[in-house]
Amino acid sequence: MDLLEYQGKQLFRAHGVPVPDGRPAATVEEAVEAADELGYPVVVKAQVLIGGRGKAGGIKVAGDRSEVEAHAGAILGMDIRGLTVHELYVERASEIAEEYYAAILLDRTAKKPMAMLSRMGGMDVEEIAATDPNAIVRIHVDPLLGFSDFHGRRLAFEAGIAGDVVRPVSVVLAKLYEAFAEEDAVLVEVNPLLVTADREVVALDAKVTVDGNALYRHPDTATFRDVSAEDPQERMAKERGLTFVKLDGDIGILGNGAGLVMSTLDVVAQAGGHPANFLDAGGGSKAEAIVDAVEVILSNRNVRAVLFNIFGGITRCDEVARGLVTAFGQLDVKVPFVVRLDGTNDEEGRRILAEANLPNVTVEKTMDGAAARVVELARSAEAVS
Amino acid sequence: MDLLEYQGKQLFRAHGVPVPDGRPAATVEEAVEAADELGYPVVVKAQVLIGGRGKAGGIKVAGDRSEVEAHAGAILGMDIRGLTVHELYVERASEIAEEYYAAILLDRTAKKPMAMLSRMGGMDVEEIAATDPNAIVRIHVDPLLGFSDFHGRRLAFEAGIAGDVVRPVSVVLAKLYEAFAEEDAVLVEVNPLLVTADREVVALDAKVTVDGNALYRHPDTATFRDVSAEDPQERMAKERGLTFVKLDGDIGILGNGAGLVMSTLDVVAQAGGHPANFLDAGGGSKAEAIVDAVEVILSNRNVRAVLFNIFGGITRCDEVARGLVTAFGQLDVKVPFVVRLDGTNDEEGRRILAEANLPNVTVEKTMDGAAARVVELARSAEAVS
Amino acid sequence: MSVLVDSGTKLVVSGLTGREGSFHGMNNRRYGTDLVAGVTPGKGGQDVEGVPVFDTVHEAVAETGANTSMIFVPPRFAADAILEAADAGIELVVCITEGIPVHDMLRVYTHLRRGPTRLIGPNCPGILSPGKANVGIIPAHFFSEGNVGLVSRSGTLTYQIGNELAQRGFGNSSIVGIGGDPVQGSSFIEIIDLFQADPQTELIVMCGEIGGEDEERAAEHVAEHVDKPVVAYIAGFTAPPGKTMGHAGAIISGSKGTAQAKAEALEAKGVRVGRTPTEVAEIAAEIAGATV
Amino acid sequence: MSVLVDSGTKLVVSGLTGREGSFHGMNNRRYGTDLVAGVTPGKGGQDVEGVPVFDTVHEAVAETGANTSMIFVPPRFAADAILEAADAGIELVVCITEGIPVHDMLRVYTHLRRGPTRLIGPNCPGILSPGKANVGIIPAHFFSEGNVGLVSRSGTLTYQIGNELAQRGFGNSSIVGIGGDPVQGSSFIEIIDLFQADPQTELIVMCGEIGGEDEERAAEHVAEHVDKPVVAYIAGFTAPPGKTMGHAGAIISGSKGTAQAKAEALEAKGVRVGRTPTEVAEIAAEIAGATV
Repeated sequence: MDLLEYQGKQLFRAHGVPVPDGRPAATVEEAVEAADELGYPVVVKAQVLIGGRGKAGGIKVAGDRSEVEAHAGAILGMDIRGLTVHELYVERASEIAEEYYAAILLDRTAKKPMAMLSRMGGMDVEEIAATDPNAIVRIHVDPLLGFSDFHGRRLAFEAGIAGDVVRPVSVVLAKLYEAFAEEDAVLVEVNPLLVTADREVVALDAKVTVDGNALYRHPDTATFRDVSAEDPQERMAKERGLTFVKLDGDIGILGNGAGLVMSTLDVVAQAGGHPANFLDAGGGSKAEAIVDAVEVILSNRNVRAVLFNIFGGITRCDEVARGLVTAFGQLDVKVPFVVRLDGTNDEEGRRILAEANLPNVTVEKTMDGAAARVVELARSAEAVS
Repeated sequence: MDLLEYQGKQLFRAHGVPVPDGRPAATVEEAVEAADELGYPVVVKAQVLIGGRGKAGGIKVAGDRSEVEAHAGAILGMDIRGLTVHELYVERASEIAEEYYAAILLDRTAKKPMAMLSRMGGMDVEEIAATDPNAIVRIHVDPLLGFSDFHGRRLAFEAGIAGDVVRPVSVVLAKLYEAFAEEDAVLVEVNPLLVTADREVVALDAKVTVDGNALYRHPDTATFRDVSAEDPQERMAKERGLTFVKLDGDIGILGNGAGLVMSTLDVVAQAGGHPANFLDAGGGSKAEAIVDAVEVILSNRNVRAVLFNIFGGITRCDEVARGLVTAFGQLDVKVPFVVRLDGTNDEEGRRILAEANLPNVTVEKTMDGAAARVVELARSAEAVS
Repeated sequence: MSVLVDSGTKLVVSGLTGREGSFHGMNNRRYGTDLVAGVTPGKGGQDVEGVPVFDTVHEAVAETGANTSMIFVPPRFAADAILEAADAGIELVVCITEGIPVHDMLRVYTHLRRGPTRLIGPNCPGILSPGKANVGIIPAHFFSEGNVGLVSRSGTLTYQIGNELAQRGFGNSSIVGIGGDPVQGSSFIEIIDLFQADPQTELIVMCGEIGGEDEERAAEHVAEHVDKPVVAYIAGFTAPPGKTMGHAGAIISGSKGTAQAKAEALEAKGVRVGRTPTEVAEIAAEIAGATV
Repeated sequence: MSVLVDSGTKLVVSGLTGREGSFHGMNNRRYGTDLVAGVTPGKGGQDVEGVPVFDTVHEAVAETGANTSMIFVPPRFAADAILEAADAGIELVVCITEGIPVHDMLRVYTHLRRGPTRLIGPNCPGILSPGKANVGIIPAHFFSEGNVGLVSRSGTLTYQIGNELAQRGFGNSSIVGIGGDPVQGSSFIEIIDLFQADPQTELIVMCGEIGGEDEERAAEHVAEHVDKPVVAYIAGFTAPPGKTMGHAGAIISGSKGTAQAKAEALEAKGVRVGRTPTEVAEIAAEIAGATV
């Protein structure tokens, strides 16, 4: 789960990572009030989960109240690369002397946390890597031993940052690691990590991704979820416990197991089709879950045909068939369905579908055959519409 | 550094180990006030760093105010196995259903923390071990991994405690381990760990030893040192940074390095003498340290003769000799000294002593010879007195 | 022969008294797996259809000689259950539980790597050695004994591919689901090494997916250390860019973790990659025809 | 030959710019030890009498090929310095620092045991291989090359015993001070094994003291694995019962950790124990007369 800048900074504060004073604001009035409290100049920042806010006009310095009003008004409701701005963060402006880059993340390959530091902050880390790969120092940390002082020193000395801030930057790195470990984060990124004109080290931005599986340990963080920024269809799926990602095609996809669903998307694409979503009904999908899944898939008006690709293991094909029959009874289904049932109780499942004799439902035996069929049906629907 | 019961319980509370409500008290009036606040019945407990308080009459139940007055008055100032009671702890009385024994300690041999649990609490752990060695369950804990839930379950199930308290006792063990690790303790012992009539699990006693080398991380614990209970000579040594243990003989001993001092005690004992102290002036002893050491040794009126056994490594024998000369200049030394100087700058040291021509100072070349000589001098002094 | 589980497996199930644990535990027993014990704290002394239940894994091992553990406890208790099994001297832990916090797994993984216990999973379907033993939730009736070693990060996709292979007459030495979590106990390389050493295995099929770079590392490893033929499948060519890992993750290795990058890495090292499950089976049949 | 340090030792000193660090570091260099670097964060680029100083141990290793580290930093920074040396690939870390918190050492010890770095100390005088190298604070001028391997928990007592031996004509292969802290990096057994394997060493002297049960375990080990003669000394027969460890510590092993118990354990395994440093040298002379 990705956190907004101000949420990440809230975690930073709790672990002693220095950040400029700031307040979140959802309206122009709140923004002005925050700025008045903080003192001018301030920076008004769009809170959206996407990079490039600055270039898109989502970050503006305001020297007085009227500028805050103008900027807050302009940024609230702004569309930044497809996301609408619903919240602002108003922050004391800082005088910049140096900009570094710092991050702690989970390195899946080494299966260890990795700490990174670069003296070339303020630009994308990919850009730093492209400009000068040696400018990014990377150190693995033993997760049982934790972050020791020498890790911070090594990063600071090897990154070649200014000598007078080696110690405070090392301390910030240790606190970032603490936040990473204690908040169950998989990514903690600060870009830029600022040295101010007064040689204070502060985190000017905060990009934090926490592990959704560990939210039960962090009730405060769990409340951070910014539902307003989510796609309504994805929110609907999440509320029903389904793993769902919206795509831009016209073929609704349901499968059981993430790998099989990904494979189904691939096979449909190879057959010339365009998937409208990724939906994993999960292992052991029960009839109710299938009804929920059908409702979520059909809530996307672009969908012209739907493919069910089930390989029964724990999931029983008869349960899926029953769920589909129930869904057709409860919902007004107007698009054709292709259903491929294989594995546990597949014959029983196909028998249930045959007996129900649902309109517009084709049963196929193989995955490739089912993919070809659904692509064909989607094309016909397109031709008709 | 050993903590008094109420100090240990303060640490327990900070880590969520349940303890009965209680207040420390230094006077009868404070004890009564504490009891009134807590509600009757209460237990009035002598706070001394020694076992067997109960048998010695240092723990008494009081049902009302007059009993608190009587018990507090009797216990304050009481001598328990050589220690005078200066402080009390007044605690809510608990109804006892079961008494267990729990401890976390450093196992030097395995170089790991070890957790222990027994269902036979309320008696000395040696007594449990003698009665039924299998009644004490012992589990090592990996210090990098820490105490996991299964450690607590194993201890509880294998110790055969009552089934209904397996979970709360496991939780208490985890919290005791937390206290052990986070407070830099080398021993955390609870005897008895009580199950009350209401089936609540509480620590009725607390024996905590913390690592003196780690006190800088625990400023609150550092203030716990109960100077009133210490021997004044030992306190004097501690204030001067000397490692000193008082013994009951008549030969003052000074050496450099704990091993050499222990060996010196042994050699003196084999020569028929009785050491009055263990004093390690430390590696690299400087002249000032020697002056301090002489003052501490002579503050013991039993001392009839003093042995200096120095094998110079970092310690320079000339520095020791200079220190001794200075000490003789500043102090009124009435007992004979035997000085053995060997190692770094030994010739220079012996030359300094020869030139100073101190009264009553004999220089010996070997450790055995020096021991024999000082025993002889102590015997002569005894004969004279 | 086969790898990891066979007729010598003596299985203890943590969570045997739970709904899923008893369902799959008994399923495994019906398949012929030697299920010797269950563990549920506080239920020691009970039994599940005759299988004794103990309070601790240590007691289960002492009483029954269990050497393999299957974990079926909820995610917040799973790391502790794995550590308990390792502490009790279990050689192989198969963790089915999904949704374990990744920091828990970092600690568990790091600790287990320094000892003798091997972990498969978490969030995996387990291990099936057809005709010998089944430890996990793989539907065994699709698979028969044979010469293909199958290792996969995915669950149902494994069944899909296994089934495609079965339709072409292939059986399996073992099917190992290593799980799709960011921190798995065992990765492709270790299982491929087991198959390389297993006399029954003549062909290895690995089934990967987007994310991480385990497939890329496996490609390097296969080129240097494996002489048995390897066929691969990668799921996720049309998956949208991952949302969970942000940019900083991708740059660490230079790899993007995409299906395309993985397939190219494998092919560069001479490992043929099927673009659909069906194609994997076709390539396998072709290789088997050539080598047998 | 000798053990641990010799002419192949390339020494880096953490804390070389400090008073004690520079005094003893330079002392070691004058003895002939190949002192290649110092480490003091923030003083990289400086030098101490021509020895280059680096900001990190990693840099020192990369630039100078250092393989041995001596730690001379204050106690609250020592655990970090040991970990840094191990992380930088140093093979042997000799920690002189006294007063390191025992929980710091528990973590360091546990971590180092799982890797290739050997730790001697903390709170130890270091290692002297007469005629070859001196790493630490042992006053080298008392000792000459010879056939006695000396291992000790104590500092000055080591010099005392070494000196008694020297007076009877013995020299040393190496003198190893393992330190007297509750958690030492290496214990008697490991150093005795090194002496057993060292061709130059013909007689082993171990110098123990009260507390713990390392001497008892060494006795067992010597009886089973060591065929070179071993002579022991134990300090603390008249020491008052230890105050720091309470009762719970003593019962864990059944051992009281007393000098008497240790001496008896050693003698029961055929290791002769001198009751004074002088007696140790006498026994050694007797054995040498018998064996040489």
